[in-house]
Amino acid sequence: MDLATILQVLDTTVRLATPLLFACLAGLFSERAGIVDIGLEGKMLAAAFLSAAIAAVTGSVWIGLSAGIVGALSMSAIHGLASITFRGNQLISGVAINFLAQGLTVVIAQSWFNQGGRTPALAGGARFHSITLPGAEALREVPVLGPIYYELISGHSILVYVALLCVPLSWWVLQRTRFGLRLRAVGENPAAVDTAGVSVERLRYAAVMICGVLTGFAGAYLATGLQAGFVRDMTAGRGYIALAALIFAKWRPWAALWATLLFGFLQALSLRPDVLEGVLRIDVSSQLLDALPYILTVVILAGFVGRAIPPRAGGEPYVKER
Amino acid sequence: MADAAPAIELKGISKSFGPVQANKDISFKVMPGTIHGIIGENGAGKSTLMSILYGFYKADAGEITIHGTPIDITDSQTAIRAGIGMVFQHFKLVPNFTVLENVVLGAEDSGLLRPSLARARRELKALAEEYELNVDPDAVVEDIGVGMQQRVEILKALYRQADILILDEPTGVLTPAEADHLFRILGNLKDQGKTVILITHKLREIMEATDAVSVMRRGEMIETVTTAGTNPTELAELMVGRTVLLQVDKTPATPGAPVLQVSDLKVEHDGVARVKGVSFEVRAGEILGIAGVAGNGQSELLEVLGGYRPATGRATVNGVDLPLSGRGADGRSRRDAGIAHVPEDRQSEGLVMEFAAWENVGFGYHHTDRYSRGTLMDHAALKADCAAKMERFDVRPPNPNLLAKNFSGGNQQKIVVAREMECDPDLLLVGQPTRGVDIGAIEFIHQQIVALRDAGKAVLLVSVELDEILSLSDRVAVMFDGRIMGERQASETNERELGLLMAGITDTDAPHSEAEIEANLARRSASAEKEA
Amino acid sequence: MQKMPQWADVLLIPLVSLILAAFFSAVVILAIGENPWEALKIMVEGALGSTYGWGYTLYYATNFIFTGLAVAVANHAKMFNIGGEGQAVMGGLGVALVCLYIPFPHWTLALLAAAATAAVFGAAWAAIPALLQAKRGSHIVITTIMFNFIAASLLNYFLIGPLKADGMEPATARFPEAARLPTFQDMFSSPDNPLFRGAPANVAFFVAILACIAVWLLIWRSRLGYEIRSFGWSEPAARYAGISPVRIIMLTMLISGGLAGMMAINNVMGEAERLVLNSAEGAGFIGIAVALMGRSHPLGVFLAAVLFGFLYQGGAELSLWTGIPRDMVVVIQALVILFTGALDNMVRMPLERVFSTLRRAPKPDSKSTTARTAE
Amino acid sequence: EPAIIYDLGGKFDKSFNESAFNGASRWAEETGESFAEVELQSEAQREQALRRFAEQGLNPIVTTGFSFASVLEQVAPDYPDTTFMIVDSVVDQPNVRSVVFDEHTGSYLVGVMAAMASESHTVGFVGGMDIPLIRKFACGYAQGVKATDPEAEVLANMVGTTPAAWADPVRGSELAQAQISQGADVIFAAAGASGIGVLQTVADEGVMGIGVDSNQNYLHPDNMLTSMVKRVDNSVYDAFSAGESLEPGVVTMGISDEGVGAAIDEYNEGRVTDEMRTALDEARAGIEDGSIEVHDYASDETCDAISF
Ligand SMILES: Nc1ncnc2c1ncn2[C@@H]1O[C@H](COP(=O)(O)OP(=O)(O)OP(=O)(O)O)[C@@H](O)[C@H]1O
Ligand SMILES: Nc1ncnc2c1ncn2[C@@H]1O[C@H](COP(=O)(O)OP(=O)(O)OP(=O)(O)O)[C@@H](O)[C@H]1O
Ligand SMILES: [Mg+2]
Ligand SMILES: [Mg+2]
Repeated sequence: MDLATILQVLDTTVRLATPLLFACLAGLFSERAGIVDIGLEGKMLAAAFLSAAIAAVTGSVWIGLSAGIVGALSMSAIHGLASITFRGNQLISGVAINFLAQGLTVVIAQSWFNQGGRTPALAGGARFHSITLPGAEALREVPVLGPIYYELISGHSILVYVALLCVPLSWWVLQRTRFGLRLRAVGENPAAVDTAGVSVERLRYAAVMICGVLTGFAGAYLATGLQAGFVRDMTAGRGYIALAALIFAKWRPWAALWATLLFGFLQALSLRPDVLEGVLRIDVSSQLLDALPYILTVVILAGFVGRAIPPRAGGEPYVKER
Repeated sequence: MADAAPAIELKGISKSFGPVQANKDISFKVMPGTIHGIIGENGAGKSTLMSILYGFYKADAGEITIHGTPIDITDSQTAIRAGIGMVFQHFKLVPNFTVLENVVLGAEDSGLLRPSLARARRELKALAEEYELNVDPDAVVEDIGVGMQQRVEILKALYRQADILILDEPTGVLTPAEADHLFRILGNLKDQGKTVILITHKLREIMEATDAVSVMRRGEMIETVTTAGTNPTELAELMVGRTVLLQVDKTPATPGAPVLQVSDLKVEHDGVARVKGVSFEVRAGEILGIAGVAGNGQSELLEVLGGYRPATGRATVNGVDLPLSGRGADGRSRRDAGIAHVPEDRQSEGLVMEFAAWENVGFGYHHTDRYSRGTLMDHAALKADCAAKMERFDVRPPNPNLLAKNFSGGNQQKIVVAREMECDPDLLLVGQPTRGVDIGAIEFIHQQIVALRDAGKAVLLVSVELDEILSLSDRVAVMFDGRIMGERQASETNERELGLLMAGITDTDAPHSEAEIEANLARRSASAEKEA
Repeated sequence: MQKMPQWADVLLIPLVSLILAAFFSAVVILAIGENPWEALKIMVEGALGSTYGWGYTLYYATNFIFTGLAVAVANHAKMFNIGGEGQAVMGGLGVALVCLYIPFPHWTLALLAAAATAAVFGAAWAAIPALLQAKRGSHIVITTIMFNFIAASLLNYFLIGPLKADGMEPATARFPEAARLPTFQDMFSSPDNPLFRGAPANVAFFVAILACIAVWLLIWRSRLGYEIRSFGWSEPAARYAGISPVRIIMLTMLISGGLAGMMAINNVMGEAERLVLNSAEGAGFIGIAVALMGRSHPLGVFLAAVLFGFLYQGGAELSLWTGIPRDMVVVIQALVILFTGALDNMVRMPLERVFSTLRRAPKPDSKSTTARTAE
Repeated sequence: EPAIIYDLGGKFDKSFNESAFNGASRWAEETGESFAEVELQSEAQREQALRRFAEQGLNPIVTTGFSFASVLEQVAPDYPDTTFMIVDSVVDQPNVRSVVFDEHTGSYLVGVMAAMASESHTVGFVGGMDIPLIRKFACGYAQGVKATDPEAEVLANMVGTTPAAWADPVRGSELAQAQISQGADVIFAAAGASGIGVLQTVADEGVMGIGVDSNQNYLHPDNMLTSMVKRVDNSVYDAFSAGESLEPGVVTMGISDEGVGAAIDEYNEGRVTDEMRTALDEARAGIEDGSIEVHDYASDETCDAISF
């Protein structure tokens, strides 16, 4: 296997990992605050649709991105209302949001654009294009490092870099700020936060809203970065994979980066039967190929990752008076 | 001082939880610069009243006046600003945070943590010196003992410049040494002009530490008296509404054949030796008390004998070997071998809190013919049995259908004790039988344990309450750092001697200073941490 | 601690929640220019207005009962089994193998054998995640998600390979006549009184009801159920009582997977009479909603499953006779889940207040403090 | 009144359902009449929709997709007065019209073009879900490529093995990337809505794409080589036009009746060289007169030109 192939696989890894990373960090904020979120999929889908729809209408991807975030935020608001204000079951609320987004996006897309639940294809300023980092062209010819910089590091859409930046930022917010301290506390023992004179509800809403913003990025990246428009169900289970990555990462930002990169890498591998066959020297059927990332995940999980202990107050509404 | 405005004045406070009225029209005053005790049975409404004062619950009716100013306490923030601090019965700490993080939580100076943490570190040092409240600011809360956790709670309040400090059953989980230390701290606080409210079930503490005491019963405030003008017997009567025996009444033991024999038992957990080879025996018709500061291996010992922690070494019951690991080392086999077990933690181990009382009454024995027919459970038998046990053990309310979590602590404990004693065991393991339980229930539980002994059963009692150990046991063994430091006849020893053994000092006849004891204890916790 | 009468809790609240869901659905239907009142009429008429409608409603309900029970049983041990989908797929594989390769003299035998095999296949598919959870602490949520994907690939492998029948379609051959389960039409219809015409509801519905009863017995009456529930509420307590966590996790997940697998006797054996790709069609996920809405109680699961059966069949009629797109049906389902499942406190809280002011009456004696009993 | 029942993919699947819908809509527009339609949501609804429409007196009733074959086999005899039509499969009943397409020959044609357009001698194929029908496309395509340029390499990938594979443009896009990085400069996408992703990437990377089912040349006017059109729309249009007098029987739509073919229109005519046109004509003639035999994967589920 040559460097170019490796770089190509890693390049795919980065692209496929990016939406997972956004969604994983989104889930991280929510779950660290004690709100379990299996509705990541739905929020991403809502954001993917709205970002593409508004970008198509306005021609500006930035307005589209904002709209996507608003879409995910409104799903978050429903989740917050159900699980914080009305202390409902967070899992049911998540399931409902997934269905709601799945149905509503297509119904609205059809009534707006009449293109079979798709948005028009985006072009020009209505989508994110890959950007070339400074010096990439110049360094391209440098052996080994040149191609790595040019192919792998440079040449992604801006949202990829935003996602990568979100990792240290999330870590910093969680570990180094007052807000992060309180947020982590509210996911472990909300009563401690409450008796310290801080509103549990406000904190949890804030977390759920951050989750909305990040899933907004995830969805917008799918529809306006990776793709040039929205297609029904285009998240294709990535919300669930992000959830798995979150557990894998034991709810920590840096680990989330590695976990999503790993998932991205496994998926990238499954796109390259030629590479696999070259390395393994066996014929892989398309079914095995398709299942491979999932099988490897289970193997890695069982073999190398220990018990994952979720935030203690996760999934439970905060109720003082029973 | 008498004519100063009361630090706290409550007027007509009422609070219901659904149909349960926890506080009924309560009015009372606390004078500034005093330590004010509150006593009452389990479920009398003490915690609820204090939680209202702290803004955790909102009262349905009533007024609160702090230092003469009426204020509307809507949340804990208001209470904190009014200078109120509270240490809850169940600590409100974030277990995986450090001490420092717990202290600054909610009282940070700015958006960034570092400066807040730095300031807190300085202040903590100052407070530690001022009030003898030493804690390692960088220790993670779940790794430190309950005594330390409590200091963290107190530090939290002081860091927020509390002027009125409420402590809800602070000594329930403390060793005598820790409790003494706490009362010295409270004394210091009082000397600084602060006001302290102390809820406790221990009348001795009320008598020693408080200036005035209020008695609650069934949601009502019965009376407030000055401590100097009352005595324990009177208080107990006010509280329970009948005369209570404050001393265990028992005859000398007549030990028979050895029932439990343990030799060279060792326990390791996460690579740390917790029990380092203990040997002892318990005979039929005697109570062996195991004393020791919490965390010296007693809990692990009980769990091993109870069947849910692996160990090496040897243990026999009536001459039959108990498997200590692998197959057969489980709670069920232990019960089949005639061992009953009242665990230290009734809420997470002894009971399933979401089960009704009748379901809990067969817990652990659910596989026996008594409670199951074939693969099905015999609900009728369980319910009948539960009703009978509730009657015999005076569980209140005697309603088998009530969920375990809806009983008060004392009554929960009675359910566990009833279950474990009524199955006619050869050996009873008891851990912390009266933690957080009111005096009426303590009296009752102690009587039951003694009755079991008198019926010729062997009892192994683990407790951090020296009082309890001394009054209940026939023989006392003291554990320190995973080893038994010495064994004494209960009638021939005293608190001082046991206290020295608990600190790992075996030459109990020589004089020892308090500093030396503390140093020894500190060394042990330091070495334990290093091992971990 | 009852804050309101039982009937209000089990009837009034779901009713009000459903009305809210219907209201918001109506808003969306209006927004896309259709008539909500007509839509409601078609749904109710189409799903409940005839034996034919019931025949479809109960057919779907049967699927959801199995997957709902599967999730519910696991819930009692605090295991979140998201893998019902994959387990149902594998159950289908088991049913297909049995029906295709064993010649049965009578459908009763075929049903018994198929049900058993489906259960074994479903259980086997749950066994690996269960074992990994019990022994390695691998989170059951991840592993069951992964196993859903793996099952789909495996099914694809069999259906375009070893089990594929002639023709373009990746599907098995039709099962032999002897493995055909009687439908409601076969059972209840007579020439002069045609009932359930063409509807796919079949004897599997009664198996599902039996499964509800069996699960009720298991959870609330059996010793194993007692152990499962105590383990679910408190693992330390279970250890103290000598209940082995490994054993409980394994047994619970095997039972759960078995139930999910048994769904195949309804959709694969009873309806399609052959195995097709994607045979579970998301019923495993609907099962999550059904179990949660049914509060993990078999009766609740049954009712929630029938509600979803109604939504599916009513939705199908909507698609057939109006211009309302099928995605609108998904929206309606979402709103029902949202209001009856997640937002039910929004209805409960004000109603509780109404009831407590209504009977600010005498002493809260021991009777009124009687909390819910274990059932 | 005629009726049409779409398969689970839905009428906007960017594939044959959508094509069928277009045919039906064209008929409705031209005649001003209306038709009944339904998009299925579950397997159980196949039989339900067929029976309900038949009982309602709708005639003819068109079903799209091979998945209806098994059900139609059973339902059709119950409604002898209704004529049914099935696309993509054969149902041997007296009142059923079965319309099948020679996807392999159509694919062969675009394969010929791909081989000629490719400069790298490497071309790609991205299928949706791994099912025999898609393999049939791939196999025909590969034969066309190999026949034209024996040196050429054909890279083939499937998006997945579940129905989600029809709607995952992101994965389609990455597969295209992977093929491009392996040197492919013409990629044939037969992947429903996932194909949107494939063609988008093809356009972004400046190579050439081939659309499927309907004419997709307009999607990326600068980068489409052609589209392998499969005129399901025409067959539906014809069926609706025939109305109740629709003839039963098996109808095979192939190259000669323009049932399948390579689309050339204003968007791609610049890229179709004269040699290509000649080659296409030769291939067409050869297939028609039997001198070129294109192997049909579905006939024996094997393919020499490519392995799966
Ligand atoms: N969070 C709650 N929800 C519902 N009811 C409660 C709650 N907390 C307390 N109660 C009720 O209030 C009554 C008083 O409880 P409280 O905790 O104040 O008693 P207590 O005097 O502190 O008892 P203990 O000595 O056991 O700590 C109880 O009998 C109970 O019925
Ligand atoms: N849901 C409830 N319904 C009725 N009473 C309740 C409920 N929850 C708690 N209680 C009551 O609250 C009181 C205090 O409960 P809490 O949880 O503080 O335990 P506790 O009695 O203080 O036990 P411990 O002393 O072990 O802490 C108990 O007397 C109990 O009767
Ligand atoms: Mg209390
Ligand atoms: Mg208490």
